[in-house]
Amino acid sequence: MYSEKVMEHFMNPRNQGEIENPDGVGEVGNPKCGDIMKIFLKVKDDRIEDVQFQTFGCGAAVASSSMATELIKGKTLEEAWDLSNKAVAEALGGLPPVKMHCSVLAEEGIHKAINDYRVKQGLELWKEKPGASHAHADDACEI
Amino acid sequence: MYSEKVMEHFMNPRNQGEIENPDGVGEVGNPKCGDIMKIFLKVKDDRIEDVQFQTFGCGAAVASSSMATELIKGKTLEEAWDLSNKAVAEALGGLPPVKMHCSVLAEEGIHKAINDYRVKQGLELWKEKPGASHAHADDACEI
Amino acid sequence: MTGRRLVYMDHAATTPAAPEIVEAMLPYFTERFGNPSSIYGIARESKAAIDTAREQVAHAINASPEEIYITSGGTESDNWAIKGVAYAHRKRGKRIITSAIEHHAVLHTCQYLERQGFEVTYLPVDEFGRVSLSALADAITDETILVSIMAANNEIGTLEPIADCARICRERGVYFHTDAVQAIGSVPVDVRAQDVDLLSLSAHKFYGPKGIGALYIRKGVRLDNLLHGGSQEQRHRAGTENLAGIVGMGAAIERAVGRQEEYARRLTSLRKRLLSGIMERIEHVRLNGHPTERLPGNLNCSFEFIEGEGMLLLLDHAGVAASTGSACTSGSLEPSHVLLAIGLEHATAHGSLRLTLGESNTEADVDYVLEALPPIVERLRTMSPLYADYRRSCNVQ
Amino acid sequence: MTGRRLVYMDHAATTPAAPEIVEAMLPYFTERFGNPSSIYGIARESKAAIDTAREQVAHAINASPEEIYITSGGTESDNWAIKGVAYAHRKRGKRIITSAIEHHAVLHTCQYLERQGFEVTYLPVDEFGRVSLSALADAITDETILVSIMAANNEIGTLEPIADCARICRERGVYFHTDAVQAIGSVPVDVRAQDVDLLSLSAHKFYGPKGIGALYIRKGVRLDNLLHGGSQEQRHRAGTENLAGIVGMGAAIERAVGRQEEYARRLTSLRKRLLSGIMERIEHVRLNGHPTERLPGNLNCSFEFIEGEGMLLLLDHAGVAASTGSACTSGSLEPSHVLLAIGLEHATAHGSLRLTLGESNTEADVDYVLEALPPIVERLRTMSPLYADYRRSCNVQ
Ligand SMILES: Cc1ncc(COP(=O)(O)O)c(C=O)c1O
Ligand SMILES: Cc1ncc(COP(=O)(O)O)c(C=O)c1O
Repeated sequence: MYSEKVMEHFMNPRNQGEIENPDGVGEVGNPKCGDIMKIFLKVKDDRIEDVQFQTFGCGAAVASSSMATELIKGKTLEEAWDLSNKAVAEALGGLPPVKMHCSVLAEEGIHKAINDYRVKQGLELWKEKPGASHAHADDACEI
Repeated sequence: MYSEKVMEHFMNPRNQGEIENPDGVGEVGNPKCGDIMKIFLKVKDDRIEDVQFQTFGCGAAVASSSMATELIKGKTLEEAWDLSNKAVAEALGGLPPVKMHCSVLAEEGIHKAINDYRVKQGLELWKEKPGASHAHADDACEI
Repeated sequence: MTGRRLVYMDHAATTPAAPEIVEAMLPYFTERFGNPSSIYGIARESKAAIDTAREQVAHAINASPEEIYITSGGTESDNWAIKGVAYAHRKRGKRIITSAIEHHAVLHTCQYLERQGFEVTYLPVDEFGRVSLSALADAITDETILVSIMAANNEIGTLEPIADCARICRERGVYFHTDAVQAIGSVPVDVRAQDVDLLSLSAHKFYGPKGIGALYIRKGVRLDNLLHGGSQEQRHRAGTENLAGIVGMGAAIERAVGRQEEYARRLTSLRKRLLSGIMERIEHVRLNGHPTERLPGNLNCSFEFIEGEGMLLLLDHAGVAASTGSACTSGSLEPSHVLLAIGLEHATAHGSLRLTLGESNTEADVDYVLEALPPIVERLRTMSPLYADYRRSCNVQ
Repeated sequence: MTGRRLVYMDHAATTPAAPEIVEAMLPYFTERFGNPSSIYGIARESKAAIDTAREQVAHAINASPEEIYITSGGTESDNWAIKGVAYAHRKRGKRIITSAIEHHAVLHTCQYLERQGFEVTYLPVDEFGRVSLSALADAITDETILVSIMAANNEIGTLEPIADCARICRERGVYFHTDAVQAIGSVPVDVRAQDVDLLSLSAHKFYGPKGIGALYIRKGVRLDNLLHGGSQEQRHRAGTENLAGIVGMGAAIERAVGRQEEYARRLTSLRKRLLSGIMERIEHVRLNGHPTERLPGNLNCSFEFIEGEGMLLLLDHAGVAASTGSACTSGSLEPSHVLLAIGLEHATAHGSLRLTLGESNTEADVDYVLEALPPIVERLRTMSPLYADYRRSCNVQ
């Protein structure tokens, strides 16, 4: 079902935890659909100095959080914003079709955390690219 | 499928053959339904001195012919007329439901042969009892 | 899994075929392989073997052999019973009643029939998963042609009052079908005493092979055939018989029903040990299903703040095979309809774990799970934003 | 039969499972028994085993694995293909075309659909059992939604021109289904080259287990599900998978297709020996089916003046397992619809004998049958009033 890489990240998640006084936080997903992801950012000089996550969700959700945080750690906010869900899934050696939404959730969580940071900094919000995928449209658990 | 008795009569049919110059002959059944039975009688003093059969048909048809002829041999014509298909089937240790018509055919063949004898003797025909079963009503192969 | 301990606690999903059952089946693949519809020696032997199996199944549920029709499993039996009655009686009425917690083999069949113009009532269940008899009685109308209520639920183990349901249906002149797939071998089943008209069973749930089952059809019940073709199964279910499977099912049901009481006693005791062990060791756990009126081997709990699939993966890593009502492999993201029907919140439903005990399980297995599970739950809770929120809310107070 | 010679010549009815196939199946009953829908180790192994089997089936008929749907056998595949297309497309049209010589799994399904308001055309066949392409083309109307023509007839062995039928259907935008149950392993089958939309197969006809089969559904073909329930088989055929059976079918089809050419060559030569031996030794025999365009192992002859069941019983006594188109065990008294469709008189049809060769058969078997059969025919003819009539008519002349 899952690739070795997914299992490895699920069994040994990187960056799992909470940041006290984070510079930005993003929480996405909902309990109805069985997955919630929370991303904590520590930002310095426009760069992600630290990132941590908390996830309620399936193996793919945990692995996606782990991989996504790993991929943005140390990157600039611009670079982090550009991380696509496909890149996360690819880095995990692929996800089963029914689990692709987990990688979308990770992308969304990062975006939300970055914009949270920007709001706190009094900066304008960055906009999602048109056509970006959404994990759960309108609270419905479609895939 | 078949009782031992049926198989025994099929493998070693009694009275199978033809009587030259018979006193009565009865042929029943039709090729459409896959069974034809022909009964030959030699009658002396109102008694069945000899009886032979020819049968085109399944194992049950052959066994029924064999058993039926065995049961009427040496009997009076009245006694032979009274042989019911059920008696034939019972004597064979039972027949599968779909094969019961074979015993009916045997009964009918005997009746036809007896009446053929009676016609030849210038006697009136005996009538089937009301409600007697028929192997193949009107050429249709219903069971 | 090689070399590692394997504790299989997913007997509701499927059971292994017992070695003696496989032994009984073996000759029918290669030597005694004759097509029972033929008339030569090895065909007659096949016919006799099927007759024996049919008697074994009939005897196990107190039916007559002519009332047993062999199918390819529980799903086909459920489909046949429901569609068969629906199509045969649609002139009389187009209403069907079932429960909200049936197996998908019943529910999806009913939903298909809805698309064909039938009307289906899905009776709600109480917090323990039991249908209400008065709700059933109220739901029956003159157009109702069939009621289908399962004997035992596959997820939460709750036993339904099928004898009472059957009585109500009998009084109202409505056919009653029960999906007894989970019940056979675990609880007594008696089609005469319980007075059911149609009953589904599936061999792989009682240590027989997969892909073989039966539908009991009470003499006189009229329904359309589902599979048309040859004249097998008294002309009611076509297809060359799955000879080895049938022999296996016959042997397995005789074996299962023969040891049912002992099986139930043993599993009940293991289940209680498992439940109290979990309750002692882990906080924020909810038992799903009825506390006593349940399948002896079924334990279903919800662990708050975490999601089921993660539990399964970590349990698998520890060598424990279990199942969840969370939407992991099902291709949907909605949790189990059964857990929602008994009133669980979505998040709680997602955190359910089903452990179903069977022949292979021992007290040592139970104790092993009781050791393995708490750190798994702990670990997932540590990871969970819901648990962090909960902890924060406690600290605040 | 104990201790006696057994010459099995009823391979069209069913074949024994090959020992190595049973060997391959065995672990999946007891050890590797996991339900493939679950996510733990032994379940993943089951899933992988099914994937492999699906690839084996796909490869054997040149399909993609996602186009293979596993069923409980040829009957279910036929029912699904025909009812599935009928129900899904009835808004577009209610006409179906098939041939007069299909297996009952197709014919009785069509007859059932007729009772549901569909109109079915049963194409006649010529004296060899072949459908006419122009008759097919003429029969298609705008309301035709499906054509079903078998690849090879189970009674008389005639091969149908399915690639040509498929081409006509493709041109007219009508789905084409073929029942290839008898063809697999005996003649080449290629769903791409032959361009069929749906194809039925059944494992027990090619040395696999009974009770398992498949339906090939070309990508894009739309049909209703037949069995509703769980999300197995890409959500198109519910029911816990018959794991061992599936593994057996996969291994068996790979094996069968791998040796198909050699098998066909060997059986063709045996069949010719059998046919010419019969023709030399017995008078008043008619070959049924096509002289060359037929299944390699199928021989079907009518012996004038006698009835088939008697032949079977005496052959059985001699240790030969064979079959007839006479109405012996079928519960009807009408002889085979196939034999009537090729124009046989009823009596001649009743006198048919089908000998179908297979892996176990040798020249010695053929010679044994050639020795056993003439006295049996002679004996039954001596008993037959039809033969007596015939003899008399000859003497008279
Ligand atoms: C209650 C219930 N009904 C029906 C089924 C379907 O049976 P099968 O998988 O044998 O088709 C199952 C199990 O899968 C079940 O638990
Ligand atoms: C041509 C043909 N179609 C369909 C079937 C039905 O297959 P099964 O008996 O596996 O259901 C058979 C054999 O019985 C057959 O020969």
